[in-house]
Amino acid sequence: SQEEPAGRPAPGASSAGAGTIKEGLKVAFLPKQVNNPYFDASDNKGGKVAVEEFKGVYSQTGPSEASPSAQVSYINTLSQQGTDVIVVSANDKDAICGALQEARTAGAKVVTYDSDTNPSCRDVFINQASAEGIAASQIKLIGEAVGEEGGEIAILSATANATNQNAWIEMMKTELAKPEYAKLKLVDTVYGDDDDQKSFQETQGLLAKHPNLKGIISPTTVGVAAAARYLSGSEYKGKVQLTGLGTPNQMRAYVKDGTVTSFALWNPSDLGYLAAYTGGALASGLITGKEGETFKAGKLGDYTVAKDGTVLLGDPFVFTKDNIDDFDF
Amino acid sequence: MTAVTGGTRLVHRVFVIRELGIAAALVLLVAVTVLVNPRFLTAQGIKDLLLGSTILAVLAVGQSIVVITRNVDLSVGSVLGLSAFATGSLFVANPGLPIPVALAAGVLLGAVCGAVNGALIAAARVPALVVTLGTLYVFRGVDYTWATGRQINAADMPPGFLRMGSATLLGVPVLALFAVVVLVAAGYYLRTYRSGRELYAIGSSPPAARLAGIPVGRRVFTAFVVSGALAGLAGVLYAARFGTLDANAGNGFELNVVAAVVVGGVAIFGGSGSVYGAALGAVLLTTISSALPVLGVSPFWQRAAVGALILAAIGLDRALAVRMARTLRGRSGRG
Amino acid sequence: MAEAVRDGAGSKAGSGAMRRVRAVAGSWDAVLVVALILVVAIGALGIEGVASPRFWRFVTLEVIPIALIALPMTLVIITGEIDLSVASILGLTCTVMGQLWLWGVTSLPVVIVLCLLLGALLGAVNGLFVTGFGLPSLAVTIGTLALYRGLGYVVLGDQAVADYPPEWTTGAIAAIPGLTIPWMIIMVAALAIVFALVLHATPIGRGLYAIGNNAEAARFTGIGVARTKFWLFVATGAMSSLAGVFWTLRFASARADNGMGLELAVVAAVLLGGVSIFGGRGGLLGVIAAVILLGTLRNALQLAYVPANTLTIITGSLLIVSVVGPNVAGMVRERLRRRRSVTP
Amino acid sequence: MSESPPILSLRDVSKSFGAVRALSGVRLDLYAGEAHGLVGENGAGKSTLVKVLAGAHPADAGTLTVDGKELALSGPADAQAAGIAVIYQEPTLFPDLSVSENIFMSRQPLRGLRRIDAKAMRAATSELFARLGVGLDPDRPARGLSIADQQLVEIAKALAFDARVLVMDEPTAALSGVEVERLFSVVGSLREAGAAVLFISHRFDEIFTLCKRITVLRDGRWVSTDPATGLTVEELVRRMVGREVSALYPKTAADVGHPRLEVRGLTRHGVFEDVSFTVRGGEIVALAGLVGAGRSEVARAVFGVDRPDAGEVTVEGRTLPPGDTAAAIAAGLALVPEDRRQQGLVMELSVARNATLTRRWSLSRLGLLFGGAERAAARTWSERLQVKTARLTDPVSTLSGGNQQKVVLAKWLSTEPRVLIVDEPTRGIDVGTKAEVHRLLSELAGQGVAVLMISSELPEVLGMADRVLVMHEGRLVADIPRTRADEESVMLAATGQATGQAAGRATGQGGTA
Ligand SMILES: Nc1ncnc2c1ncn2[C@@H]1O[C@H](COP(=O)(O)OP(=O)(O)OP(=O)(O)O)[C@@H](O)[C@H]1O
Ligand SMILES: Nc1ncnc2c1ncn2[C@@H]1O[C@H](COP(=O)(O)OP(=O)(O)OP(=O)(O)O)[C@@H](O)[C@H]1O
Ligand SMILES: [Mg+2]
Ligand SMILES: [Mg+2]
Repeated sequence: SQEEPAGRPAPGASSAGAGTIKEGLKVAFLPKQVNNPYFDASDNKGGKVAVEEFKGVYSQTGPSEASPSAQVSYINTLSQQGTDVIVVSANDKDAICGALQEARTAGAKVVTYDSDTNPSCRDVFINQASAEGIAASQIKLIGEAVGEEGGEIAILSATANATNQNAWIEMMKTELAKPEYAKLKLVDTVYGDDDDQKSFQETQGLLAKHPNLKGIISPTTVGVAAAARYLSGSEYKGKVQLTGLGTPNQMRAYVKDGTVTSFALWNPSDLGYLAAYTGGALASGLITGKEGETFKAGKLGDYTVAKDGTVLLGDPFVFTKDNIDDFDF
Repeated sequence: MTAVTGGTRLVHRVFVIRELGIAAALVLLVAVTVLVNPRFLTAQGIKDLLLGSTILAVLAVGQSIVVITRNVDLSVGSVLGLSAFATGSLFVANPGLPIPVALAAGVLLGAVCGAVNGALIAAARVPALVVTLGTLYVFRGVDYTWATGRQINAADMPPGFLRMGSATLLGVPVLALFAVVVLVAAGYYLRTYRSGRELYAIGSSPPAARLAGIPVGRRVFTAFVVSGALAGLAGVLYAARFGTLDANAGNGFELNVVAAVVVGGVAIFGGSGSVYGAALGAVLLTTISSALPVLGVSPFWQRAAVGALILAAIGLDRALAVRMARTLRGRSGRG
Repeated sequence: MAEAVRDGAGSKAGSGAMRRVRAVAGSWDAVLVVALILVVAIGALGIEGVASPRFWRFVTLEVIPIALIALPMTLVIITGEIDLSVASILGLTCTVMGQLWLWGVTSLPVVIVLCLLLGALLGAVNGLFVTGFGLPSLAVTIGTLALYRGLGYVVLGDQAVADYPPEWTTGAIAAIPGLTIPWMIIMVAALAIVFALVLHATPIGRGLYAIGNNAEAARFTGIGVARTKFWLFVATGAMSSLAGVFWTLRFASARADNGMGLELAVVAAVLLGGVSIFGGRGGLLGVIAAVILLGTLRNALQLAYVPANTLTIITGSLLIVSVVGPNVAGMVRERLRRRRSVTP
Repeated sequence: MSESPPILSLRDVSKSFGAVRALSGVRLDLYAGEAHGLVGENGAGKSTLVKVLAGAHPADAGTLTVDGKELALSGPADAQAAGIAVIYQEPTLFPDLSVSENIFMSRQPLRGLRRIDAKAMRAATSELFARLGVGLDPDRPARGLSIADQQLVEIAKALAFDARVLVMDEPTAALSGVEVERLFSVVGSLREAGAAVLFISHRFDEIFTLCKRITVLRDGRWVSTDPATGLTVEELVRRMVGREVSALYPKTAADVGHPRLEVRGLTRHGVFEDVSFTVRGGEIVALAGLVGAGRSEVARAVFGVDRPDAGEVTVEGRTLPPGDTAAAIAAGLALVPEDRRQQGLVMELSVARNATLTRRWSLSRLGLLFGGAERAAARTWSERLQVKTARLTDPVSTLSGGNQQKVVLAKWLSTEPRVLIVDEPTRGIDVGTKAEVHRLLSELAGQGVAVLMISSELPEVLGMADRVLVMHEGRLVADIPRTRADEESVMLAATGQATGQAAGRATGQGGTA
């Protein structure tokens, strides 16, 4: 029961390289942690569909807490089980490297998604959206929400160590330096640790600390939901704007009650779907992860491997009051 | 006999002092924060503080009842998570469910979890720390298995329920009223009922309690049921307050709760302390973590500051206790 | 040594309930060892991969940091204290190690010595609060759990240091020549023997049991209760730092959140090993068996496609069974005995 | 022999702990309005019998009848409901709770809505204390009470019951003459009100003063029950021990040598002030005083368990660092503390380990210490002191009270101290072993050891000491040589009076020597 966000680009021009994905491939998804709704959507609602399409054997496994060491243990297990494709979202871009290398030596193909490792440790990284794209859209959304006169804004991030978050925050700073955003002033960055309550408290702290705050960007699904909830139940509702990366189901209530005008996200199921196909293509020898190779990812169409072995899913999709009811994830 | 009145006053003053120390630390912290940023104490600020403390305070009340009997309940975080998710699931399954029913269900589920703990501990006479560390994993595992990555969102729960999470009554948040009622009831019970005093006796000396004919097993069992039920209640309050639920709700809470109880002057080896102190400890800890961002402490320093302040708080409490013991030695004893 | 272990657990005869508990607790080591053998045997027969050398390499690598911390933790818990700050000490050590590298300290021995000193210092702070100010260790180390982890963030912030030379990182996990097992296990085994000897066959060890059972009587016997506990915290700090050094090198990544939550895993292993949380009872043989058992079970079940959530439940249940099992068995035995003695 | 039927009677009671038969086929009848003495060697099963009566231990076999009705006790609550109040051998207080709560736990006076009436409880406590002549503040916590004060609170607790059967397991072991007399008068009035009393003591004078009938236990078996009037101490001892015991206080004169222990100006504010004395080699110096006079506190400070506020302790000319027990032991000091359970022993450890804990360094080879060496060393001393235990590897908690005391003695005597401080060394020790302990102390003095003996038993003080130091309210008030020491002079100093009125009280402590 899911629909695809519209407006997804189809990069590959002509049909991808010849040949099809082998049947019976063992494809294992290893998210940052199981029990996380985001990864539930990407793996069990996206990856699984893809693997079943090319008649592989799908599995999802992983630790119940998001720690790199626990992930290493699962990588070792997967490699011993003779998995053909490991699709992993890294809790630490370096810490799981050694284990991934050992797995590759044992014959597995490694695809990273959502959160990358060092390029040397995997074959391909499925980038949900380019850092530039995310940063640009986040700044654009907050700029629109805050309005003409601009003002102070702050960022509520996930953990201080989250690689992707930190990359986006850097890009956002670059973006803010552009003249059209001269009136927006980034005054603070705080970390909610992807913990609901902590994010909630940090939002509270931001508002108390910066009386003139006009907007908050929270480029993490946990953070943006917590911030929205705080704002919607406080006197700041409507006075302080909020945007970020969130799922439509989490944010629906706050978009409807006016706390949030717009926010962005890619479709996590598509991310998992694409990752599965990429893995299949790698394991079948259709691609090797070199720049310029193309392949077909089922219903998503054709994709091209870009620099550093990355495949870009597309630009983030913007959700507003008008389109949010078209989605359920 | 003449020494009695003086001694009475001394002992009473001493009991008051124990909670005053924490209260003083709290006032000091708030004062400093307000000096730096007056917005910390606006109506909204106070409301946030009270709301933020509520869940921890409810858990701390339950925990201190258990700690007073020389036990500990490490599973409260997992019970909270289970109950919160259950509440959410109930609303998803029956959208029209009246709020009191959900409350009762959450409390009941918590009580059942507490009963599992209590039965294992009281019947098999095994250390609570080990059993509840075990059930911490088991309950959380059950929660994980049940939720399997599902999430329950604000939109799935009735607006009335969520409004309860931020509504106020005469300026006091409704959720905080729950905590106050729980606190006063528990405090009054522990002080004025035989079975309440027996909990202190059990914690003070378990073998002596057995010889005194106190039904130790039954009392300890009850303490765990109460702690579980309060954790269940906290789960429902959590659902109302946070609106978004997945299997991780309350993960890692146990150490915060124990810290609140200890900071609040409840002796970790049982027998002394009060639920009021524990609740104050919860408010103090919450205030610390809310005040640090407001004070502009760098996010990288915040965690360290929390640790340092916990140490300072228990150190202060200890200093007061030592001073009290010294007074006692000098002034009391045989008349 | 086996005899010493049993004596430490006070195996034979006792009073009523306590006696039953102890009679069984004495043999708990044996139960664990048998359980370990069973797990290995059943795993090797029933789960593909358990019999392979690679499996044991992975298990060993995983078990080393927990074992390193569990050794001193056993002693601490036997004296009736607890140290919950170990994982934070590990994490802080990782960040300091990273910072040293950033500062250009390129001699591994120097780094290790500095880290061990740091760990000893952090442990000394715990020890000072516990023995000097007389605060309960549970409370103190919940405080330093937050403090040390926080200091880790102060040191490295959101950075990760990962550009260690490969000789360091591969050296740490290199196998014993001709085997797949990492050489570090030899060091861990040596340390385990040292700790076991200290606990079970030295005057110091006798003192530890005395302190854990009755600190006041120990004081009246001239045992420096405060001093002993202080040094145990120092040792725990240093061992946690050693685990931190290993952690950094094994994962080739120094970050502030390394080893988060490890403290409960260590405490769980020690308790499963038959050490009484109230102090005074338990031994190292059981703890070591428990550490290996947990590591093996977890990896074997993972191989058998058991999901993480179920593993969580199994870990918890094991802990419960480890205390409830012997007690219930003892009660049943006592009831049978009483029935026998009444009937004739 | 008897008139009305007994209030309480036990028939064929047996109780085993594992292989140890603590009681087998014991019988006992308690009658209204009379006190019944129970005597026996250490480990004879007296306390076990008490615990069976109290419902604390389930009996393996036998019946308990109260008022002709057979009762099955499933716990202490049942015994209490049947009107049986018990004072256990070891105090069972709640240290964190106030003294009055300790006394009324689970039986607090109530007001409306079943709430506790704290005022009434406090008043009742004051009244009880007045009856017993105890000056404790009802609101003070029980923590920090001396053993004697704890014992007094226990007595108040039992009295508060208004019980029909009052069972007292060595209630006087920690008390001195004055308190004992008060206790006896209170027990007397209870008896007149129709209660039955079971009284256990190793002091025969007390047994004969109080009891109408006396039951003797030996090795867990009932030996005899006879009216006290027809019995003599010698006969009782013979029945208890199964042989003759001679010379109860065999003090032999020893040459007094040079000063070994010198204490100067020792002070702990609020506890004791300016205590100075000297103990020479070969000398047994007794430290006498009423309960709470501060004697044990002085011993603790001398031994370095507590750090004194002022003053110094010198052993053989060398000044000890304050508050350092290890240094005191190294200098040749040993302290047998008054509270064996809290201070003397590690209850969960084996007899062997406890007995050798003080010598763990000297017994080790190359830093390693093995069980064999400990057991061998422990065996010598436990045989010498006749410790009754099945195995040396049994936890010391399974021993009877008196046998535990012997293990404490063994633990310290085996260190071959030069200065031995013994605090109530024979508390709870039976008559046969007591003689052995006294002989040991004499012998040690003979070998040149300086012995400081704290004792609340006046006959013991007078019988053993070369010199008697007397403390009163934290101060040393008298130093009486053996020749001039008698009950009157010691008690006068101890009660802080000049002449006259104290003499009568002191005689309650008539010795058995
Ligand atoms: N809980 C127990 N477990 C095992 N053995 C025990 C236990 N309690 C008592 N015993 C044993 O039972 C026997 C009787 O002990 P009990 O304490 O009744 O002696 P007692 O007559 O009170 O001696 P004392 O005069 O020394 O107090 C002793 O051999 C003792 O070792
Ligand atoms: N830890 C403590 N805290 C407070 N008061 C104490 C403590 N220990 C003892 N006291 C009090 O100090 C006084 C001296 O006690 P101490 O035990 O030295 O007396 P004693 O002469 O040895 O008598 P006893 O026969 O009771 O042993 C008593 O009033 C006692 O209640
Ligand atoms: Mg006895
Ligand atoms: Mg004394």
